[in-house]
Amino acid sequence: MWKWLHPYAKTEKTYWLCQTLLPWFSVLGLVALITGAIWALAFSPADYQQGDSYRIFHIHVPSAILSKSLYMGMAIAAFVGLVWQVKTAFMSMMAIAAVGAVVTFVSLVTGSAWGKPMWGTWWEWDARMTSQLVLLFLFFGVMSLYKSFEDKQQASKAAGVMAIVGIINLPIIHYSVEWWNTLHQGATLMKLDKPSMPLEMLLPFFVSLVGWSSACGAIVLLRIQNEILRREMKRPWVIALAQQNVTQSNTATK
Amino acid sequence: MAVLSTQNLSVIKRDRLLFDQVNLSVDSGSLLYVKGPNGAGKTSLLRVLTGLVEPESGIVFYQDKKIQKCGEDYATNLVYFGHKLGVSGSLSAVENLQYWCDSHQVKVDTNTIYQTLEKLNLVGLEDIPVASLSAGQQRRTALARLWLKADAKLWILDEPFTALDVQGINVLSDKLIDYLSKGGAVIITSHQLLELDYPTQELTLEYRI
Amino acid sequence: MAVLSTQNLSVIKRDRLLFDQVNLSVDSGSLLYVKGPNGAGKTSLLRVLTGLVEPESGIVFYQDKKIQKCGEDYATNLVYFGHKLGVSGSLSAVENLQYWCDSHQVKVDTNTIYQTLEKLNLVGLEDIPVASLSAGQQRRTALARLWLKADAKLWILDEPFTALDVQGINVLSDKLIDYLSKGGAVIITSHQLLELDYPTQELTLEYRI
Amino acid sequence: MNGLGALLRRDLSLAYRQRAELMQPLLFFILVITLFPLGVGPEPNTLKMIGPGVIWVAAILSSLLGLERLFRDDFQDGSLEQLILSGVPLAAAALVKVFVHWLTSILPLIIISPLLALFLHLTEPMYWALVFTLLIGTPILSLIGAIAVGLTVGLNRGGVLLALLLLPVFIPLLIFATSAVESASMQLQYSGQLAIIGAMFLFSLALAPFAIAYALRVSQT
Amino acid sequence: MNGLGALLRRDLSLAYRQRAELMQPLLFFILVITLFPLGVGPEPNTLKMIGPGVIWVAAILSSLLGLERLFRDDFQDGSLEQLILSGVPLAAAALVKVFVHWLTSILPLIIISPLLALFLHLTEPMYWALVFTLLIGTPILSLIGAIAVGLTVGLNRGGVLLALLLLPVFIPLLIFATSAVESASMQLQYSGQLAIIGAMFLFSLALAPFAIAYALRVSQT
Ligand code: HEM
Ligand SMILES: Nc1ncnc2c1ncn2[C@@H]1O[C@H](COP(=O)(O)OP(=O)(O)OP(=O)(O)O)[C@@H](O)[C@H]1O
Ligand SMILES: Nc1ncnc2c1ncn2[C@@H]1O[C@H](COP(=O)(O)OP(=O)(O)OP(=O)(O)O)[C@@H](O)[C@H]1O
Ligand SMILES: [Mg+2]
Ligand SMILES: [Mg+2]
Repeated sequence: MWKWLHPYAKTEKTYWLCQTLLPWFSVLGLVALITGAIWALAFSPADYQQGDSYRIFHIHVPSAILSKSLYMGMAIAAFVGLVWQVKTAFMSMMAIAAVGAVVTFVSLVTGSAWGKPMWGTWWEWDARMTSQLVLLFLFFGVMSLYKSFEDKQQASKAAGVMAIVGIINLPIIHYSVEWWNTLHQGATLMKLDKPSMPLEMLLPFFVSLVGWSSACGAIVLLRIQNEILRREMKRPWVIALAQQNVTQSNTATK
Repeated sequence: MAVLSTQNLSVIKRDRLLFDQVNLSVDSGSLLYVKGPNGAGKTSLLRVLTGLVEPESGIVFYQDKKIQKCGEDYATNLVYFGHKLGVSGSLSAVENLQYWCDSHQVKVDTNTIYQTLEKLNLVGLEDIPVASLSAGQQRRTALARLWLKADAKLWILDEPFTALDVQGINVLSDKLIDYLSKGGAVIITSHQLLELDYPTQELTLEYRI
Repeated sequence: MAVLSTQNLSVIKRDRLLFDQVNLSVDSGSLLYVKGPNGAGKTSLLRVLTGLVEPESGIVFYQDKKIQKCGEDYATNLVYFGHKLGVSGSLSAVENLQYWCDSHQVKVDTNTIYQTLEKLNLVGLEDIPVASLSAGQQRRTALARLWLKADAKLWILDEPFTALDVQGINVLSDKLIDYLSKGGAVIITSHQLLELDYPTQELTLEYRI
Repeated sequence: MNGLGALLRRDLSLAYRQRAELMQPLLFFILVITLFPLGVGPEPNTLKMIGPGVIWVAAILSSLLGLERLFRDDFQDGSLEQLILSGVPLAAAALVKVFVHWLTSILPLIIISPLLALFLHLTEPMYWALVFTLLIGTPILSLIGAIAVGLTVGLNRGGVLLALLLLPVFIPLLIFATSAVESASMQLQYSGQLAIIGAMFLFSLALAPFAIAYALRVSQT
Repeated sequence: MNGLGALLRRDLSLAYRQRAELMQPLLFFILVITLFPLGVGPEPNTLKMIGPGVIWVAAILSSLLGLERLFRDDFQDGSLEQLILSGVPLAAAALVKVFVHWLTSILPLIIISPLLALFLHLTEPMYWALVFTLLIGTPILSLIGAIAVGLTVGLNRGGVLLALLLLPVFIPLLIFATSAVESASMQLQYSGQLAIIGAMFLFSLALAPFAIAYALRVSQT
């Protein structure tokens, strides 16, 4: 593990790794998102019960699932940072936090918008909704804890502990529907046996899930790069990079 | 073998480099006097030496072993006396010291504690809450640890003379010399001129803006 | 007319008589140095003089008037600097001083505050939370009040030299002499030898058991 | 006057600096109101019935939560003794401090209470009655609570006293407030209850500041 | 071991010294539960229905109240840095401190809860279910809460974080606990719910001390 991780503890290496991964993620994300959206909105059949409003599904569910994965990713980054003292892991943690918060927010809003036609209410104290809201708060909590320390090293450590402890919320979100029989629908996709959904609804869903994941991946990579540049502003390699960019854009304008 | 030594220590606070490349080494029986103006980083250095704070870079060795690796061994051989006294105001001096000794694996009986407090001129005040002692008396209470854990190999003292009266300063100075001559090592800061009758190694930190 | 005088002051703490029959009188331009070992009752005396604490018996007069009767008059002419600094850690030095001046009816503008802090070697630290300054720097912040309220008639200072480095002690000593020679009155305690080049009145309290 | 203004500004900016801590009563309030439906069951009728009681109890508890901090920091760092020596009338200064506390840690509760009332399925007239009673009633809590906090700031043991002093105030307050909301739910007048709460408010406004100032002076001995 | 024993003794005697402050959560708890019937109306059936939820919510809130003090004094007077330097395993020391906190400020709540259950017209099986869930469930709150308190002890602003970290624990805890009491009220088995709460307890008991110790170390930087 350490052997593999070690080179990426150096910020410069990580920067270039992000740089190589970025185009793949961006292109895949863009293509999948566009195909998924067109497929889901125009071609996939309407639900026999819910009519067209079910199409929110294609945003709601990918964002809901992704929000949990992002949290997990953040917590893993925190764990790596805490155990192996890897600075770049903490940077990734903070890069994921903001993206995760946005995605969680999207899932809440779409869920809420879906709830209005389906259940006749925007909000209910359903255990899943509440725990998903808590997930949003946890993302905010990690970010605000990080902000409230002067010393960024200390801040990363504290925020990391918080991120790891917050993992308890993930199983709660997943199982809340079983524990508490209320409005929200039980697992239909994430079941071990056959998913109870027609294939022509399922396929566009998977395409949009891939799209969402890659797009978020791309944004996270960008944010990591940004953070590295900001922290290492005075390091020679960053200065060299900046000068190179300037000369390039100069030659481009000429 | 040095009791405590460091290798290229540097510490950053608020993006300001307080010091870097500090290499020091304290042997048994020697006294290191850390000097410097307010805000130079003396307290920060001492806290790094105790292991409470991680330095930005560099290593601290206790008997040629990294302090992170020493575990309890370093703890049982160290007394740190900082700006904060580490006594709780609602407990009495005796209670505070008894607890401190027990938690630091120092075996003492109550009698010894009373005798120590007597040496420090706290007769009659042993059993009242520390919060209702005067400033100097509170510091004396905390300083009693030096008497109780005199077999530690290293004392790290951050401004131990603050708030003490002349008699208190004398008692403490005598204790320091006694401890040093028995082979203890001391790292100390003080804004009051250190007038110990003992060879003194000095380390001066500068205030960098 | 004495700036401050007392008549048969006595103070009891925990059934112990700290002192009794203290009669003192401080004139404009004179310096009273209250001496005594730890726990003698210096802080207790000073707090009685400010009016924060009621004495067991006896009276404190400000310009021949009981301080309880003076109302704001005494407050506007007094600076008290005690063991506790009276600055809040989450505000910056400038904010703390600005508030202090406003609440004490001292008119200053922000520039003056910055200049004062510069004199006290706090350049660059004016706008960060006081809690993240070093021990000595925090005390310097609180001491800046003496520069800002130099037209007060009386300063009561409880161990103002604590935690200051040599340069800080010099700056403060110079300020004290300057203030005294302009007609101010000072009551001070210090365990560090007071080496002011100024005629000094002394009051020694004993430690009674 | 200048001194009081400075105190007001300083306390506000301290509150802003420690805004994370300020969020505490608010979050606590939200917490209570979130937890209740989860604990009691989400049945709209039950919620509607217990709603006003829950919100009032939650408001009382949240206001207790921040109260202890009212003079504690100032006492510990010595700002309190400097304030006493500043010549600013202490009763007025106490009033300013209580006001800032109310403004920063209780007013937000009242402001978000419509949202929470929605969650608990209160009707609109009930909601207005709730807001009015909270607006007039909560300052009483702050004022009386501050006396207890002042008395014990030096002793570092406010708990019991706080509760003992507050209990006789809470009970009538709670009874009148919930009865006002009940009247509102039945479309009845509730100005009588409001008037009584208002009288309690004026009474405590007139006397509490002096009691607080005295308590603070005693803490210095 | 000796060190831990000393810590236990010292924290207990500190708690005894500050017993007035310790009474606070207890009084608070009683306050909530007596105020409820006043605020909600004294109808026995309603009370019985909402009773377990109310007691659990009240217990959660009261335990929050004292938690912030858990490491604050020790941090401020420097006892914490001496503890870290003492060589006592910090995770074990953290566990001892949490245990003392639970013992002195939460156990009393559980002890008086039969009395309060009476006020709320709970039946005996319901009461036992309540006590069991409280006994196993409240230590979880203390353990997880202590992490948040440790993380922010240097910042002097624990509130928000405390609530945030605790919410995800509250929700399942509350759901299982109230469902256990409900089962009890219908004379059904509730060992399933107890088992889940017990598992949560063991899990947090195993991991929380290390997180707390780490948080405390970070606070020294
Ligand atoms: C604000 C309201 C809502 C929130 C916070 C919310 C939250 C979530 C979350 C967190 C998931 C992911 C669960 C997991 O991965 O285990 C999810 C999945 C899902 N949601 Fe929602 N939701 C809301 C409203 C709705 C509504 C109104 C509907 C439709 C009636 C709906 C239908 C679904 C479906 C079908 C899934 C996929 C279930 C699965 O296979 O696991 N949600 N929701
Ligand atoms: N918690 C903190 N956060 C940010 N900066 C700090 C913190 N503590 C200290 N500093 C900064 O580090 C510098 C060194 O502080 P330190 O306490 O080590 O000084 P010192 O040499 O002990 O001074 P003194 O003689 O006044 O005790 C100070 O300039 C201070 O501004
Ligand atoms: N709050 C209090 N309650 C009870 N006794 C007190 C209190 N404060 C001080 N004392 C007692 O009064 C005596 C005098 O205390 P005081 O603080 O006045 O001493 P001091 O001369 O200022 O000492 P130092 O030089 O240490 O500052 C002390 O012996 C102390 O025990
Ligand atoms: Mg220092
Ligand atoms: Mg004194």
